[in-house]
Amino acid sequence: ASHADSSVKLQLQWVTQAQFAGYYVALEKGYYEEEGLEVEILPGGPDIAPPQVLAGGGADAMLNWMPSALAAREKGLPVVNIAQPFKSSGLMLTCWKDTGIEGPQDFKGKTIGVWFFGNEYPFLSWMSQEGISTDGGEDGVTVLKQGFNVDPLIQRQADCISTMTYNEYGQVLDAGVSEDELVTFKYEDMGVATLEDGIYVLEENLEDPAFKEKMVKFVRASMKGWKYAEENPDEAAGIVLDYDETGAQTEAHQVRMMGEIAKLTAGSNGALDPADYQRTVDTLLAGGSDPVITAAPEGAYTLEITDEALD
Amino acid sequence: MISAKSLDLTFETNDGPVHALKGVDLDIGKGEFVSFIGPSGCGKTTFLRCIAALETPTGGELTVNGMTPENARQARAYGYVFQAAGLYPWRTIAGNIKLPLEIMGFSKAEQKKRVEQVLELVDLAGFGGKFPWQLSGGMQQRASIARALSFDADILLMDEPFGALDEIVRDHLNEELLKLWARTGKTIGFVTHSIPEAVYLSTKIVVMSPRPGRITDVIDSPLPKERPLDIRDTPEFLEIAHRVREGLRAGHAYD
Amino acid sequence: MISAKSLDLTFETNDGPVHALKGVDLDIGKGEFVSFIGPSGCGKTTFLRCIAALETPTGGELTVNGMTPENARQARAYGYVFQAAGLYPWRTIAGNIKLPLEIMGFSKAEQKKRVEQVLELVDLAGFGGKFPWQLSGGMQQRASIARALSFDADILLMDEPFGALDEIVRDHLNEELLKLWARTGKTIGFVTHSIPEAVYLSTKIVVMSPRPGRITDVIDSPLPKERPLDIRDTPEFLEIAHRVREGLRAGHAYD
Amino acid sequence: MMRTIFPVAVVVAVIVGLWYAACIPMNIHTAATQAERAGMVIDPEGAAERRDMGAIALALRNTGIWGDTWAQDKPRLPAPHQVVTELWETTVEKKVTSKRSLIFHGWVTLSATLLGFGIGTVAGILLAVGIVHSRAMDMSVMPWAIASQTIPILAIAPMIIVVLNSVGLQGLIPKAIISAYLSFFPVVVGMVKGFRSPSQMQIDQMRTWSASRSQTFWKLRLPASMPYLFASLKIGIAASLVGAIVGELPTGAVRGLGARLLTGSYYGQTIQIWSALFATAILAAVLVAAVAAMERATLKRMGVGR
Amino acid sequence: MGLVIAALVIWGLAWWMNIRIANGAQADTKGAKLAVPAIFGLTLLVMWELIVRGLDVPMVILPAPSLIVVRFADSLPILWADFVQTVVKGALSGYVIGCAAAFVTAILVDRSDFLRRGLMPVGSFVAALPIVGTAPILVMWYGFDWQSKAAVVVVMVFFPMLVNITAGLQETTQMQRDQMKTWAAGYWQSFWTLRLPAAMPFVFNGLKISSTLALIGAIVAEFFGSPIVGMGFRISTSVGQLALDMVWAEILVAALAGSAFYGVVALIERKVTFWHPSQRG
Ligand SMILES: Nc1ncnc2c1ncn2[C@@H]1O[C@H](COP(=O)(O)OP(=O)(O)OP(=O)(O)O)[C@@H](O)[C@H]1O
Ligand SMILES: Nc1ncnc2c1ncn2[C@@H]1O[C@H](COP(=O)(O)OP(=O)(O)OP(=O)(O)O)[C@@H](O)[C@H]1O
Ligand SMILES: [Mg+2]
Ligand SMILES: [Mg+2]
Repeated sequence: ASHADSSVKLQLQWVTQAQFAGYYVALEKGYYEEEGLEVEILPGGPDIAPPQVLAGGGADAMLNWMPSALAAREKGLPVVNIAQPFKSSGLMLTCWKDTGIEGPQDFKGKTIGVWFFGNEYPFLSWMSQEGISTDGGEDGVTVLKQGFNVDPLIQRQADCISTMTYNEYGQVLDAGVSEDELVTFKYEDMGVATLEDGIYVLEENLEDPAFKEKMVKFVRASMKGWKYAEENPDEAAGIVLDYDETGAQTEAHQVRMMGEIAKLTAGSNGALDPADYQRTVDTLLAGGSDPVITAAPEGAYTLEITDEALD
Repeated sequence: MISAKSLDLTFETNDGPVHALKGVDLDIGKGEFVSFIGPSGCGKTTFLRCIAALETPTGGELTVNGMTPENARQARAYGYVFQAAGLYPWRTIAGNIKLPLEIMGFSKAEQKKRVEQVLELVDLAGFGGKFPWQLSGGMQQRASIARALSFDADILLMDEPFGALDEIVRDHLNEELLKLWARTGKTIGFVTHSIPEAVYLSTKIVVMSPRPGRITDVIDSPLPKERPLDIRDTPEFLEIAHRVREGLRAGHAYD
Repeated sequence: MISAKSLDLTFETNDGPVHALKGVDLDIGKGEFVSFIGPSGCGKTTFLRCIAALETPTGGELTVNGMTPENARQARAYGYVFQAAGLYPWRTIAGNIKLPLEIMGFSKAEQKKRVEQVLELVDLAGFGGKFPWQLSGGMQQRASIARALSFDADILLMDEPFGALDEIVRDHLNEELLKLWARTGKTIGFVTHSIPEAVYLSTKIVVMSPRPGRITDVIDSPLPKERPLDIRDTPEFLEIAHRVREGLRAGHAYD
Repeated sequence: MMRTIFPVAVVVAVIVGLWYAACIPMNIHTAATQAERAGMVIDPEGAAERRDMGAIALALRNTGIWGDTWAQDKPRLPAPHQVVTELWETTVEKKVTSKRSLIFHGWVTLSATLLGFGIGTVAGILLAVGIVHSRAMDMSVMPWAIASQTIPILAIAPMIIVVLNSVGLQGLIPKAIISAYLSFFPVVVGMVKGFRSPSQMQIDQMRTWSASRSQTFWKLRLPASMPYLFASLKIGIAASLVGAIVGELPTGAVRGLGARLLTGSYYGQTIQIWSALFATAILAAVLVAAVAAMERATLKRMGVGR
Repeated sequence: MGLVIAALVIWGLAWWMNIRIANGAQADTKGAKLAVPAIFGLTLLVMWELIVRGLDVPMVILPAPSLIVVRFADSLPILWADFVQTVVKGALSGYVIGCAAAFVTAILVDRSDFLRRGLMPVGSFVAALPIVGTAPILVMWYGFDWQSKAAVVVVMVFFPMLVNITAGLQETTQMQRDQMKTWAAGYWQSFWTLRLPAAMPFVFNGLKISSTLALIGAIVAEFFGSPIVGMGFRISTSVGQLALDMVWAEILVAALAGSAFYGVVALIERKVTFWHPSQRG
């Protein structure tokens, strides 16, 4: 494909929500236009594997969690991280307090909901670090493939479920559960956090200077959007709401989400911190019997784009 | 045995009422062989169905064996043979004949005995294990007659039982039917379209005409009980046939 | 007109070969009315289908109008009337009669003219706009004959055309058919199961017998061309009928 | 007409009654928690206490909050009037251009359905023509057409989308193709039956007139297949609708009834899910009724309808 | 490009071969009836392989059949476990329950004309509810394990079965019912000896349709929550892991299981409705 034109298609990894506020703000506020770009944002969903879309040429850039992106790299799809707007991880396990769970070792014999679709990697490596099997039984945890809402916890089909600080956790509270009934384990605190929501492109495309140029502009404008969103969460939530074509989102929900998201993007100027990268890779390599990646990847990120963009 | 007095039957249809039977008077005595003949739609089938309590007359009186037709049906007073053999393809011939016996609660041994008996009677011994579709049309029709005979009711009602068969097979079955009638002494009501068939078989021929369905002629046959097939070439036979044909033509509006 | 010499036709089936026709010799002259009669399965239909080039004989010779049957079919030498009327329910009577004309590429005007002509011929003038299901069985069969006549072939082949009709309607159509034959002088091949029908209509009666299908008797009828319905009660008629029946019975293995 | 309306009304009334009754145990736990927060006395006290309690027992001990179970914000089972209200608000009260209007989403789904239905029907008919006229096709295609229908469409839909995406097809077309995939099969099966429905006699009749293959097709096989065509179109259009909805999920779930269902389920918006569900069923009923009306009109014009 | 052209050539050759066989003297033998579709299917596979290789389609978009077969052979234990979870536990149990429920309902509907007129239109409306909407609800109600999958299958097969059984029970002719009347048979007598056997062709039609529906329903329901075993689970997570060869291996299992399921039902149909003209051939 020719990259000489000015169009950029961005594949999100989930439906339109405040998690992606920065990009929608940049679009709405004309930051992309200022850079001379025509950006199209493609919402995702549970059935969409962004790397697949990228491989098929349906998008120029994608958002992805790093474990998933590294796994794709090992599968022979060379994707490269060019920017990392999210500094910290919003992933956590939320458990009922009355199950008696106080620490990770108490997970044994319990049922835990996990998302999969790439989100399972940090969980699996955490469990293997704790030495807990994931095949069920007395000494292991029983893993459920959780749907994309919080019903399993509310219905007590699971003792713990995966939640994002900015989304599902709020839904649990919305369902009438009070915070003191719950115990939460943030991956960030457990030392098994992996990088979320980075911007990735295909390695071969980066060989084209025109494409690189375009990405520089794209990252610059996107980060501008993110910073604006951090400072004006209510307005950002409103913009997201306007772009949600399903009309399914509610304002209260998006405002709260934006507030939580701002905490995650806060520490980042868009450039990937190699230390964070290393921690992610280490976590994944510790993955035990079902490793996400078998060897430390080479060239899975580049700082060139952000260096140029942030000058 | 069977007695109808000014019987009426009107079907209510979308296009208005259809007078299928109007003022039908008829008495059928025990052991008679009565044929009904008439153009299509004249109410032959309807009349037979009234006797069998498959239709309810809208007027007049009808008794079968001195009871109402409904009671006669419950008392299993008659066997009914439909135009098509109507055997169940998923049962063997023997299974088909056994069916009414099962329903009526005969013992297993009795069922077996009777099936053999009637198979013999209709010349189908040895075919009990076959399925209906493995038999020719004539054989199927005989099996269907055997089924109606199996529970040995006094009355046998037959609605164009040989309509679908070729002439030779038909001749043959007519002969057989006469023999059977002579042997069992049953009362038979028989619907047909064929003049020679009606004349050949019956002690009484009822000629009907349509719109509304009514009886135009009742002919008592002077033919002897013993009837070889050749009887159809005799002048007496031809005379009755002629009378029937005239009666038919009188009541017939083409198409 | 039609000439068969030691014609053979064997169907290969799963249960082995079926000899539908074996050594059939027959000559049909121009303007003859030939009936084929015989028990079920004796090959009447098969023989008619051979003439119509719907089956291919496996032996012997067959010419139609001096050509091979296939060529005769291409030359549209005959009209064929099947047992059931087989009219298309989605076409009016006129549309049905027009169908072969459309296929044969007649002009619109010519189509219209011929449809009117043949409707007249079979006494259905005025019914062209009706749909088949709005007509009685007898009228449908007449329409089907009209369709076979519409393109005015020299030969008319009819396979039990009146099999499904009641006797009175049948008598009536027989009379009509004779008139039509007299008027048009066509050569007619006619399959039937009914002895009176065969005798009443034909100048030549071909009696066949089955397994293998062959001709057992060919009877030239001495009856005059002019035939009122009453002719069926005359001794000559009965004599021929008797001969046909004997011929049939000889070749008939029950069922 | 009355003969159907009354029984249907009775059955619907019974179902609605059962539905309301079912809402009580289904939603009682959350209703109790909310009522307690609002200051009511609930027996037993405390959400943790009630957690392991049977829903029916809880409902019987707190008859006072039954009303609340029918007015939840995100109920496990929404009450009928909630669904109806939502349907009303999102169809009648919203502008059709609004993205909160079900009519807007219904139209998006409908357009993919109709296009897919068109493609599927044409493909199905062509395939059936081939099968009827070529023995080789008859023998080779049919078993595989059956096998193709045992593949779960939801599994391959994303792949179809990606593959088409990589050759530059986006938006309506991929959805329509998935929808066509589901609708072609009933059409093939029905039309093969239909094209073969003329009796041997009718075909022989055509031969006696030396009709060509195409004449036989146009004048006999095609008109004879009409009743079969419409029977399979009715199945096909319902299948198309399902296909269009399935196709919406992996296209980013942006618009359409399928997207509505999916996003509703992410956020536990049960009322929204149920109203989208009913909207789909209503749409299906309307589409089938439309085909049935077409059928009646066509058959009447052909003189077959009485 | 060469490989693509080779694919087209092979297509042409295979087609020519099939036409030869299908119109040849042996066309009606068992061998030909197997060979023709087999050649057709093989050709499709070979073309797929050649085109994928010829056009260099990335594995993460469409893997070549050879890769799928290798993955299939390597993953037999996993595939077997998934098969048991989804097909045996989910699909089969739901199928049995759904068909049984439809049968009982059909008898109720048959006995009461009021119920028929009331229930059938409502039922057809309910049947139009799309599975992608009902599955999440049922998973929410019945939990993550196979029970909820079975529930989805029950919902999917119930109505097609009901329609077919009811239609089948109407299948007797007026004459056959009259005949029963002349013998003064009761409801159940004529049900067991006449109406049920006569309904069998319809019942099997429903069973065949439902067999594919059951499988699809069980797989799709797993997309909305499941334990970490099952064909739907494996498909959806493998897509996330870009293990497309695994996805296709599962699809292969689904197609094999579906065809086998269908085949078994068709075989039983042959045995039970041996008397029906369509089975006598
Ligand atoms: N169930 C019905 N509803 C309305 N009309 C009916 C019904 N059954 C019969 N008829 C009408 O009643 C009349 C007599 O019918 P019936 O079947 O008794 O005639 P038939 O003499 O047996 O004729 P066929 O020789 O054709 O059998 C006909 O006009 C027929 O249309
Ligand atoms: N296509 C076929 N394949 C195999 N056998 C056939 C075929 N057509 C006819 N036959 C057999 O050929 C024999 C003659 O059949 P044909 O139809 O000519 O009899 P028919 O005299 O017309 O009988 P009917 O009076 O019953 O119409 C029969 O035994 C029949 O079973
Ligand atoms: Mg009658
Ligand atoms: Mg014949």
